[in-house]
Amino acid sequence: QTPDEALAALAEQTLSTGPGGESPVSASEISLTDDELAQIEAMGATAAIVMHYGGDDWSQAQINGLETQFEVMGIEVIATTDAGFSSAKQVSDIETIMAQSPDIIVSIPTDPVATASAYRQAAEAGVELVFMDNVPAGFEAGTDYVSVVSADNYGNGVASAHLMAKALNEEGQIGIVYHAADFFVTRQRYDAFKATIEENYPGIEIVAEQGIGGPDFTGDADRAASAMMVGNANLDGIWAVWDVPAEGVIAAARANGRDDLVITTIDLGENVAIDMARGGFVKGLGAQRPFDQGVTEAMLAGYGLLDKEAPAYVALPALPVEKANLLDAWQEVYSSEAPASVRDSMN
Amino acid sequence: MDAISKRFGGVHALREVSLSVRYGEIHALLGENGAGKSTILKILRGVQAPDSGNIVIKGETFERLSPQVARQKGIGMIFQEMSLVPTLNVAQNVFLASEPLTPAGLIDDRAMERSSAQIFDSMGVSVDPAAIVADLSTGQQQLTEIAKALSQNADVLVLDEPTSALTAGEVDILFDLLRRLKAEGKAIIYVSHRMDEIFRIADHATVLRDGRLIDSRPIADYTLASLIADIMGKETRDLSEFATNSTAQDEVILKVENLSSKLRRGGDVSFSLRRGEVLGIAGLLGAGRSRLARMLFGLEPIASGTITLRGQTVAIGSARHATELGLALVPEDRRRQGLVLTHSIQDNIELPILKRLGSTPFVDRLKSRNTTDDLIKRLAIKTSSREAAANSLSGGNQQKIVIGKWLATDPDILIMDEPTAGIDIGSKGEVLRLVRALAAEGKSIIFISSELAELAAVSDRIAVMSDGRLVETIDKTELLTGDASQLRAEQRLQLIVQRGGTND
Amino acid sequence: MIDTMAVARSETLLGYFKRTWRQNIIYIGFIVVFLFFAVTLHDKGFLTPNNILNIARQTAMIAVMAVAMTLVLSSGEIDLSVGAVAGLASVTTAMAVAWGGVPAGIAAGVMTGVAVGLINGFLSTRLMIPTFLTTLAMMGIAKGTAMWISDTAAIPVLDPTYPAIFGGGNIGPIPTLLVWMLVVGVIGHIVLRRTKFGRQILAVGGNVVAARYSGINTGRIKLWVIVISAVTASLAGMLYAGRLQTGRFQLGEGDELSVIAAVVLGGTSLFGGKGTVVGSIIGALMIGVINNGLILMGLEYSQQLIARGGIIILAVALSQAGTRTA
Amino acid sequence: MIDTMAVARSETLLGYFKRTWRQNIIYIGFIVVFLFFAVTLHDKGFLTPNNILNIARQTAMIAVMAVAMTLVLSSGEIDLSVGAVAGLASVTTAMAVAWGGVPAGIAAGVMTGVAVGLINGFLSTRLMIPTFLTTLAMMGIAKGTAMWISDTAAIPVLDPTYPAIFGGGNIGPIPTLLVWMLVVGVIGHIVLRRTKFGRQILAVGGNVVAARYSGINTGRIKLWVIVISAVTASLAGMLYAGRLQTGRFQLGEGDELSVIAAVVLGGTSLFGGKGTVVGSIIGALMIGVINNGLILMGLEYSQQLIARGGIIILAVALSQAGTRTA
Ligand SMILES: Nc1ncnc2c1ncn2[C@@H]1O[C@H](COP(=O)(O)OP(=O)(O)OP(=O)(O)O)[C@@H](O)[C@H]1O
Ligand SMILES: Nc1ncnc2c1ncn2[C@@H]1O[C@H](COP(=O)(O)OP(=O)(O)OP(=O)(O)O)[C@@H](O)[C@H]1O
Ligand SMILES: [Mg+2]
Ligand SMILES: [Mg+2]
Repeated sequence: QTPDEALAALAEQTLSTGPGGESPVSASEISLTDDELAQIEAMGATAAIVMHYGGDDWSQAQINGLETQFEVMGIEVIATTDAGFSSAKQVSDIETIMAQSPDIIVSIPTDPVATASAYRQAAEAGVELVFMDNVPAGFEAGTDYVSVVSADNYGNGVASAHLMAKALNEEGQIGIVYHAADFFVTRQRYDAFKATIEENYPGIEIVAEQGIGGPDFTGDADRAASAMMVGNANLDGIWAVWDVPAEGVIAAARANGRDDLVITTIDLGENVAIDMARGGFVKGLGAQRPFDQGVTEAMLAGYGLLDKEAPAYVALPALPVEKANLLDAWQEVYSSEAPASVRDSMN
Repeated sequence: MDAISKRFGGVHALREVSLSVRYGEIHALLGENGAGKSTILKILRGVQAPDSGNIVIKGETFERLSPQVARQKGIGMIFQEMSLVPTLNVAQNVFLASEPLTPAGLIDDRAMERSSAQIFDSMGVSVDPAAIVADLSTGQQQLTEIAKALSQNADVLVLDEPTSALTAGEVDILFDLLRRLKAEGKAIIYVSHRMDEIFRIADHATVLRDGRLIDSRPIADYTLASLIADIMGKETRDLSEFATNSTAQDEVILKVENLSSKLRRGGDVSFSLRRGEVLGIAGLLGAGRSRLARMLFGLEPIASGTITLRGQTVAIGSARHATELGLALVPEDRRRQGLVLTHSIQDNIELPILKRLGSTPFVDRLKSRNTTDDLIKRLAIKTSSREAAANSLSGGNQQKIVIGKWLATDPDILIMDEPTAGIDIGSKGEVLRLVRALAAEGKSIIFISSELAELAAVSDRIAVMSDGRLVETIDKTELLTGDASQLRAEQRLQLIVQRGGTND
Repeated sequence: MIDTMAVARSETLLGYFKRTWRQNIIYIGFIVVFLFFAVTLHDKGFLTPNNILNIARQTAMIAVMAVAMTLVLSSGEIDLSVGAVAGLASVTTAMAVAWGGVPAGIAAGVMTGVAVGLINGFLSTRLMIPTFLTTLAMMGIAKGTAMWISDTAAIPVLDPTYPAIFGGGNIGPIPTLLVWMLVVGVIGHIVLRRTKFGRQILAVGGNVVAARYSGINTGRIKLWVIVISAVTASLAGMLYAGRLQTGRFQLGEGDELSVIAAVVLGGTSLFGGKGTVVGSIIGALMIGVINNGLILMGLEYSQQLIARGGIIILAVALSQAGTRTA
Repeated sequence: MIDTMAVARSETLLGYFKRTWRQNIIYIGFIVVFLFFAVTLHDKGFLTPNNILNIARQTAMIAVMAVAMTLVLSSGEIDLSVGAVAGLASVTTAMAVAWGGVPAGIAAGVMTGVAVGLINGFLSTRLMIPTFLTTLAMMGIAKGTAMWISDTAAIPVLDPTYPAIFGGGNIGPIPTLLVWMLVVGVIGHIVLRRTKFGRQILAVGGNVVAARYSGINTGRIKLWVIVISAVTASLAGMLYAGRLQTGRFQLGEGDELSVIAAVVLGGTSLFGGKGTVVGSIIGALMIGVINNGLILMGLEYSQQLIARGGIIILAVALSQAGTRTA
């Protein structure tokens, strides 16, 4: 199986499975009729968005999707919070929001164990819960929460591995810059990337791995990647766990004069898109579809309000992006045209 | 300065005080502790603003001055509470805010050090211009202050107790300088509690009491007695009354043999102190007197020698240990070593006696309050309340807190390092009387002072130190009697000190 | 004599009011902020008992650490490791609870604090390394250790007794966290105001030379203060573990700044010699109220950040203005 | 007379060695750490010119901010907002470059610094709010503003001239970042050591009352120092924008601690009155060397944190031990 074939196959399926082992339902199967929409609008419901972290394009697109769809459904967003990766802050945020008794909370748990009791409180107060990517420990779909919508992080990890293999002609030495914390989505990507390379590409050797802790993920990745290039003179590629660290890897490659370095990552951020468009270091990435994910979550919240039977686990397939499909992919991910900065860089 | 008033909260520091000083005159400003001397001088220097009144300099009238304007108008000042920057070196302090520049506009540190060395040279003292001020002794800091004021070449030079940490030798040098400046036509305002200095140097005296102007007359109109009467508002006896008999008992409580400091080698101190005895210690600046005090109190490591206390050899490792052994030290630098300036009088006084304020972990505030009130009364500390912060008190009153705080520990051996610095003539008598009373109770006192008159007055014996060594011990009786020459005891003492011992 | 004593008395009273007014400034700021939110958010549940208790719960850990930090700053030192130590203690406690039950958990948490405190204290008072550097280094060491022993994973606390004592439950209608905060606050207040130890802390912070000359063992006082801070940070970590039923290295991350901010806001000097525990707790509550109110207002995160900064400055400026006219 | 002068001189020389030895302590620590890595990592490319330049590049922003922070701490103040201001400046610069090219970008970056500095300075010197609080509040405000105007997105810098000047390119074999670091360092050193302004900063920080008594306008000095710090932070933000060809609110996040750590490590007192720019830069480089070396060693992130803390303590302890025997 060549990388291209593998990527083609990937588009057809979702690799992640739900928290209870549920097989995924495609997001395209989620919809609301006009009648149902009118019903929801009449409820005058309120919603809160409780994020784990708000500082990247992914979160913003997600929030955008949610807000857009909630608007359509006549639901008012009364609060948006950002926990900055801190589970304690997220618990406080949920508690605070409960003072306003929202009807809906859409959230991504920073930590499935630590935040469980706070979500439990909300669930018991009758709030419709919709989760992104991950579910608090001990939660039952249907009874405790409506549904969880996953961006197929595992699938994106796989995609970025195949893209790396493709750019390297299935041969070479690579390094990995991962997130040094037990955080569900980043861990999934890392596991998927590593497993895919190890299983499918014997010609590719992982010679260096380095975790980064933040909060300055760009700087951390920069330092890590620089050291990798110094320590491994024959390094051909580096994988970064998301686009913000990837920017640090780009800076390091540039500074070290390694114009031939291949970078793959996950998430279609503007900066990595520009680099890809210019034919720079970033040869490929696995894109999530945060906007669509947000829209889907909002609709599932509507299911909850209507007590409509909802699938326990909904997934959006991974989207492998290369320079060739960059502009289309952008449209698909953000449902808007790629910005001029990206288009103009396509030379 | 015309009808100046100033209040601090409920305290009237100055009430309509006027002061006029002519060029070519040395004008003494006198008054008891807290009379308002420093306050009016700070107003003149522009660092405090008067509540009302005017300041007239060379015919120009100001409602208030800023430090910058005052400086432009030629007013230079030595502050009572040292106004040096401890982290900078001596030369940098001397030329602070008037640094010489190189042609490139950068500070010329070398030139500064050279000029400072010249100034110290002309003063005839040795202070290292490159030394960090925090590492200097109190006396050297005072010399630095003087050099700083001189370097400004001011038309009006204000000196607020410039000699409180200086010995007779430096005072003589300073007076020579002041006379020269006077001859050059400068105006000098001079504050001191040492009466002999006033009569030696001043042309005119102005006396304040309780923030009010009492009198202003040429010095020739005063006698010592009338001047003291003006200052204190009552008759006070001078120091001669202390020609009392020794109360020393036979028992030796403290014996020191061949003591030398680790921080400055080459010292050698031996003496013994008896119960009920007052041992005075004299010496030139830097003779090692304060060092000795610190060694005895466990604050400076000992290189060699033994300390025998009540017949037992002890190694005093810390001030805490020393306190437990029944020692107390009134340190020479009240602001750095004596007080937590931002804390109240009561808080400062209770610090060394916390152990005695109840046997529980809690402070017995009532007991502490009573102790404080007692001491405020006993030492006539002028303050609005025991809750007042130490730094809101006048310099002399701060010094009294330091004395009080150590009296409260009721020690067997009280070491006093320049205890009367900045204390007015009346209170000084009180302190000396207190020392004698303690001695009569059977306490022993080591009394370090640069003012030989009081040293001669209060001590039973006087040890003279030079260069870290105790070179000679003189009995007071020997000093007062014997010799047919008419030299007063004090002058004889000075000769001995100056020579570094050898009372031939 | 009687006359001057009478004057002294009456001035004392006046002086007393002035001093307390100045010290109480943060309370005024707190009340203003609270009233502001009470009025603007009265229809958004700000004043519901539940929300008020939430604020207390959310603030408890910061407040507890702020009490010890008041002692630390009063003594002229600083402790940057509190947040990381809380995280480490949450991990050690959670692991020990899993291994040997609640008593083991408590022991592990407290021991963590003692160990960290002794190391910090030894380095600062014996080797004379400034506490800023020792505790900064300790911040990394504690976080690294917590990540290492937990493999960066969350350690669940399954024993239900533990959260009942530490941070999860209620005592009657009152959250345990609030009880912890009050107990620690009262003890801290008494220690600083009433005990000999407290007096010595303030003296050491006000003028370390004078304190030494007064026979105070300044090194020992500082050592104790540093140990107390670490143990209190561990307690905060144990409360985190109880509240979230989890031990994790990230718990408490970045708290050091919030804690110091609460203390400074409360009127304690960064330069030592002056401290008020009650002010620190009010400072912590004020930050908690602001965070809570801004979320309830429905502001975006970026706007919350801006508004929080603005409100803090306004509250302090207002109070300062008060001082100057007084 | 000649005799005493000779004594004074000879003491000066001895004193000089003692003083410089004490001040130069960080250099010894730095050399020890460097040698340690050079030996243990000689086969991992630690000493390759490329790696050395990498360290310099990675340290440049911290070092630049550390120069200004040296002035701030020397004056007895603190600036916690530098990291957030760098982030804000990276955003404003990037936006302005996109709008009006490089000159507009430079203007926007510098203006950001001036504006922030004036606000910080006004609040601290006029309203007498402690800089700890003003700059902490400003940290939130700057970060919030950066998030707000950029909509939390990264703003790409597409104009190639910009990165060539700020942080991207090389001048000959030397990275521009290194040049910036050296230029700022030399200016900072001269300002602090050789200008009247620098002397006044030290005086204000050493004893503010004495400085005022000497006729120094202490408020103005502090205002200037605070403005310089903000402008330098903005410069660091502009360098970030050049190096990463992006403006983003997160750039510089958390840098305040690294910057202050570098400065304190370099020997500047947190309590004012004493400061050394060269030490601060060495301090920054030392942190950079440690970070780099530990990664090259192949340690895990958690182990790196522990080792970094340990090495910093060791380096300082070693140096302190030196002082005491000296
Ligand atoms: N900053 C201040 N706050 C409150 N009270 C003050 C302050 N400065 C001075 N005072 C008070 O003003 C009065 C006059 O003080 P001042 O320092 O002028 O006395 P002084 O004559 O110089 O005394 P001394 O001989 O002891 O130096 C004192 O009662 C003192 O307590
Ligand atoms: N606790 C201490 N430990 C070490 N050095 C000290 C200590 N206290 C003061 N010094 C320094 O020791 C030096 C000697 O000063 P000091 O005035 O005590 O000298 P001295 O020789 O005793 O002078 P004098 O006889 O005039 O009192 C000064 O530079 C002072 O700063
Ligand atoms: Mg005075
Ligand atoms: Mg002395």
